[in-house]
Amino acid sequence: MPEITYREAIRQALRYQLQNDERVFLMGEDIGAYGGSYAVTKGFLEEFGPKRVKDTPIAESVIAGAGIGAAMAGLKPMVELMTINFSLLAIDQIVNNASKLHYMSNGQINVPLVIRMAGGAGSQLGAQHSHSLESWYAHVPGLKVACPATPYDAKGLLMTAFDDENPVIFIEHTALYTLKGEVPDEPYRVAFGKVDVMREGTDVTIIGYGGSVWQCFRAAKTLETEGVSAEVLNLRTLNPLDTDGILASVRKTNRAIVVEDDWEFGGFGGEIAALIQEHAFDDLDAPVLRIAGADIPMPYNGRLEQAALPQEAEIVRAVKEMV
Amino acid sequence: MPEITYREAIRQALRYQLQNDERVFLMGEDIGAYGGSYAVTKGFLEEFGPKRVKDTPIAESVIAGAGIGAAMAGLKPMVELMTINFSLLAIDQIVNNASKLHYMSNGQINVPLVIRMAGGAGSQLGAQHSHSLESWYAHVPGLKVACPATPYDAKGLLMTAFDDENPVIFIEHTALYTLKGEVPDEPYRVAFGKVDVMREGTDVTIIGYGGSVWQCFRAAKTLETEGVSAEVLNLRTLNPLDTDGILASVRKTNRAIVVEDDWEFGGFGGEIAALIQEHAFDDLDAPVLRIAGADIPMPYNGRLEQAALPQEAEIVRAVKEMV
Amino acid sequence: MSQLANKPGHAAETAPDPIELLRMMMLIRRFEEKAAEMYARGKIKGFLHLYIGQEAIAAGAIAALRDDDYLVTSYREHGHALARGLEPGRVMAELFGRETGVTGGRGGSMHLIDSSKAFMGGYAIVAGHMPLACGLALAEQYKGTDRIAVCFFGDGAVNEGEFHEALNLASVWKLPVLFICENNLYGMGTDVRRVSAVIEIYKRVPEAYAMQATQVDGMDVLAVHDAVSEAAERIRRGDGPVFLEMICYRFRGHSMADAEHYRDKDEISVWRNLDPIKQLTEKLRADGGLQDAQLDSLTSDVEGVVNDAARFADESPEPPLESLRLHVYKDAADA
Amino acid sequence: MSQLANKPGHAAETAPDPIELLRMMMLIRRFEEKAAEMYARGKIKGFLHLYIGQEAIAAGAIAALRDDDYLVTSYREHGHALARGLEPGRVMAELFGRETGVTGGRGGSMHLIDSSKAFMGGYAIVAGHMPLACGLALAEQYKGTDRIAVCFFGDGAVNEGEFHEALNLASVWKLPVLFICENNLYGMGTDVRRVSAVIEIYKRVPEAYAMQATQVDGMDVLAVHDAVSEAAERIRRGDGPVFLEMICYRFRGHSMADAEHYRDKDEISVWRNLDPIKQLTEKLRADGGLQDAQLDSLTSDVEGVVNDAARFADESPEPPLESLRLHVYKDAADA
Ligand SMILES: Cc1ncc(C[n+]2csc(CCOP(=O)(O)OP(=O)(O)O)c2C)c(N)n1
Ligand SMILES: Cc1ncc(C[n+]2csc(CCOP(=O)(O)OP(=O)(O)O)c2C)c(N)n1
Ligand SMILES: [Mg+2]
Ligand SMILES: [Mg+2]
Repeated sequence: MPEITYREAIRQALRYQLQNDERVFLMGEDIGAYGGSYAVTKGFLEEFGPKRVKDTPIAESVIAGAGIGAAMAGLKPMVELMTINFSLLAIDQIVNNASKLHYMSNGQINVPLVIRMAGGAGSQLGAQHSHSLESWYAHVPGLKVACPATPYDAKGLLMTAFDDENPVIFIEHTALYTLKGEVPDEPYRVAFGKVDVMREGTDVTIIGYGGSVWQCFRAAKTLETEGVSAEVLNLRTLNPLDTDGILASVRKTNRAIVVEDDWEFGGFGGEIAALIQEHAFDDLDAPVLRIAGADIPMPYNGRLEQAALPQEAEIVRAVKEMV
Repeated sequence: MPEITYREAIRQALRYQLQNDERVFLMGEDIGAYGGSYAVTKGFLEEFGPKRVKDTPIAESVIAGAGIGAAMAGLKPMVELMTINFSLLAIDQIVNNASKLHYMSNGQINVPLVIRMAGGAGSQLGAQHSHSLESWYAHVPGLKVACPATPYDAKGLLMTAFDDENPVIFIEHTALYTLKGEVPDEPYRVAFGKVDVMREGTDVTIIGYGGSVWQCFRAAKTLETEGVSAEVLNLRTLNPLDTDGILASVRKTNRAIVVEDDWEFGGFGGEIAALIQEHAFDDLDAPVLRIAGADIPMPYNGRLEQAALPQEAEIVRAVKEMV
Repeated sequence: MSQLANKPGHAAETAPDPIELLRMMMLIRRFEEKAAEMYARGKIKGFLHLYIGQEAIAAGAIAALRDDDYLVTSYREHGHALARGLEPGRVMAELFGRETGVTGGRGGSMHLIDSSKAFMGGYAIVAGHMPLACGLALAEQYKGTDRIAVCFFGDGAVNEGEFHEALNLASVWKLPVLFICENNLYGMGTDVRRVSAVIEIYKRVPEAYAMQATQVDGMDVLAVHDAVSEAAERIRRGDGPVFLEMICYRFRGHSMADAEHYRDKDEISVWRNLDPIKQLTEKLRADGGLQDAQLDSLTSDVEGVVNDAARFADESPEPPLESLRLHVYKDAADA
Repeated sequence: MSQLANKPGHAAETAPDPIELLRMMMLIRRFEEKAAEMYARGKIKGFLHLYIGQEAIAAGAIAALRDDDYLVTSYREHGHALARGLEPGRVMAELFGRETGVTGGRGGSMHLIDSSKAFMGGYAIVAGHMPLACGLALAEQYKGTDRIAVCFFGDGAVNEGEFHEALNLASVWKLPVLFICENNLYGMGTDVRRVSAVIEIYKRVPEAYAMQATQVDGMDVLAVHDAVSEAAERIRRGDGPVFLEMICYRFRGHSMADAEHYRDKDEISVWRNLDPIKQLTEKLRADGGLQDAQLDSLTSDVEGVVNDAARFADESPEPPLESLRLHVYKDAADA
């Protein structure tokens, strides 16, 4: 299988959709002439023309809202909001319109819309450009939330997002765009709501999503050298969440730790911990732990920023205290 | 002590602040000539004049942002966003500016701002007007979040909010405005980050905030008649959260259940459950349970709406299965 | 693109039938009065925003549009729904929260939706539906049809950021949207003069958005009809969006909860004299185009429709509790 | 109100000293070149948006303001910070993320803040700082001072909803704000002509917001100074907000990451000929107001300041890890 980057994997899915579904078009700030702020759509304007690849004004609310409206009229728009930070300006559209219209209309209308955005921190972009707010979107019924961690997932989940009849929030981690991995040339789907057991283990389940998967993975490798067998789960989607898959793993290992970049307090890790203790209470040999971002606005300084993000070493330490 | 409504209690705190601190002014949609959409500021325009009580255009972002700016310049604005639903249009200002400026400026600037909004459901206002998104605000470092459940708390927490040097999101529950309770005439403070043990008990800890406190309270009374002694905690503030107070209760009762109006999945109840199992794992005789809003956009129909909200009977049933 | 193109809808851009316009205004008026009564009797809950006084706009505008032109509007939308031909019984049943309502009791008064009639919804976030109108219009432009999207909103919406974003995008992309601002002089209790930098709202548009904008007497149903016909034709030709400001007045409070301290009686009575139904009735009588008998029959016809609607609503069942979690997501299988 | 009123700041609304303006533009230019170099060497990380080409605006505008007039601006704000007199060493240290930086390494390039100099910050959400400017102005209007708030933003910000909300509020409340749009013709890679309904941005303002708006040659520092002096005086008198569009050009990419595919070389070279530093230098030389020796000394002076700044930054310590959680909340005790 060819090795390509996470960026290229996303490009492949987008190109496939543009080529094979005339209802699909892309819309967003600087996705055309500029080529996308993370170069994901580079060359697409030239290849597909301005009807299919639309540069917009800087106006997140109307970008999202126009995407919703076009989806209501039977198209399949892909709206890029550049980053999750800017999605805050479109959140009313996403929460009050996109997520609710199918229900409010009693099933008459649906909103087959893919909203892509880059999230996460780690490149010293400072407090206003370093959000990981996946938990907010995952909280909203009517939305689906995908957080690819690998090039394979990026392409496969994005293909699935386009098949979906509902609004899908597709959150790419900025630190992963250059990550390489094996990705089939042909189209394929990665199912929503099924965890990927990235590594099997017996002593502890380490759960991550998006960027944090790799800290989990590296920690598991280190732990192996120290005689601890860690199972690593890559959630792939937060909503739907594969509760069964998580519980199956925890019932085997009897210990779990959730790792995420987002602020710990009130974050998605709390949901996972709550679910595990609720449904696998008697299987747990230790409390479910969380390793997450520090509860602070993100500082610019690189050392401080790293200290604010979950680190492999912390996971290793926490697991060793746990087993 | 005089018995007054929750609405009147809020009015007392606002009037006290307007009378005693010339830096305080109120700003929001229809708070003046109309008297406030929940009549909280009725008569204030006449009493304090248009400098202190400012009717704004319908433009939530600039209302919040202007409040932040005025706070940066040393005033103490109280911004009313009418309801939590409309706060989504101001959320970028709240998250990217209000919550971060103290940190980003390395302590140079602070934002002593009170943002009031009505939240919650139960009056058949439909999907776009029935949010309980306290968990979102509680998740953001730099913000404080108060959710008064009683007239006493409403006045005391609001007084404390005005003393605070940080942005405080003050979420009033629409169903409580007419609730009566004893409230001292004189000014007093209710501390942030201290739970109120509304009812002592030994068998289970029932935790609520805002509107849900009353379901907890009624359930506890019913449970008493069935021989179960339930302790009821009213959180008062979600951020800061009185983790110690919660743990102290759970260490005594060995069982906990969290009740909230908000959607269950990814809600604040998950945070509480996660904290309890993490810090009181060995004290728990059963998993921490959650009774929360159904994970659906809110339907208009009254029976469906009630079915979507946590009910006393559900709490009673869950506790009885638990003890 | 063939699979996408819709067959053209019914062309409505012909001369209006004034009797039909009158009947529609009367229907809306009686419907709203009945709704108020039902609210007082506790049959309708939540927020109820009556359209009384503004009937000429929905009736005149929608009669000038094609049946397949998309409509999106605010929470004050019963009039638009009826004018678009949604069944009065199913609309009233929706206000009652019944299973037979247009959205099965899920949406309520603020969220009437009937996509089979291109009635894409009432929305409760001020100006939040304006971007949707851009998207609906964009879709038709993309598909190459000549359907247009028509967006109704109030004077209060004009100061929201989304108004600005929507008008700018519509102009830059020449989207087939018709923006209709129903300026009833107040947003809740707020006089437009206290919150809008420019009071004649249409004047905020041409220079800022390079968009044609006109003011229309929103109490004159024929004037509304003409202005909308002309605008729709222009938009359908591909000449880009148009903005119409309709000056009007709501005779009732903002919602049933409004104590109306902010308007004085004189102002209200001046406007009541401009009642669109009264104006058209008088005009038609003067012209000889309306006889007493005909008016009586319209009145009783409308009365019958509204009474039937209320009865239908009242006799309809509530949605079953088992339906609570239905339609949160659309399954591929539903498609 | 006495406790609230600030003592009046230094009055700057006098004739500009062209040499001082030249020096400031040269300082900004050299500072930015040095920053680019330091970025290439990995000393500066994250996003870095250079101000090269636009120096006349920060230098001319801020010299025309009082020291205590609030400034809020975007992420492209090094020039404004230097013009306001923030120490170059502490600004460079901030770009390096050092403890001695203006915000102790917490804010970085996009968030320079020095409240002691009324420099209320650089902000990274396009248009997100415009409401803050309204609030700062509102506070001074409330306190009864004659301080004004000045808000710098780009042509890209004009299409955001917050632009609209801020301009409308400022107009309705007659807030003492000066809006300065630095129209460098592009928002990232997007030509203003492709996204703004009206290309001459200032024309979007007077009719829509009842606000005085003028276009200014943003490559001419004296023109900028004059326009801002006049506007500030008007605003200080209480005549309400003013909008100035400064036509300019950034000579470099949007940020260090920009490959600049979207502009052609000819366009860039036309604008480089209008270099504000070159223009003023030539003018002063022609007037006899600037001698070679003086220019040399300015050049070496500025070179020295910038080198010192870089050295200071490089020698400064990183913030201690223990400070990570400091200043998330302000304690009443800190007050
Ligand atoms: C974003 C938002 N802010 C505030 C409200 C509360 N609200 C409901 S209607 C209304 C007034 C709207 O006035 P206008 O647009 O003139 O419409 P009208 O009611 O006069 O038809 C307000 C402030 C809301 N629904 N949405
Ligand atoms: C709300 C928001 N949307 C998008 C971005 C990404 N972004 C950063 S700068 C920029 C272009 C801004 O252009 P302009 O306002 O003209 O300022 P300039 O960079 O030319 O100085 C964009 C789109 C952002 N920072 N904030
Ligand atoms: Mg109105
Ligand atoms: Mg620009």
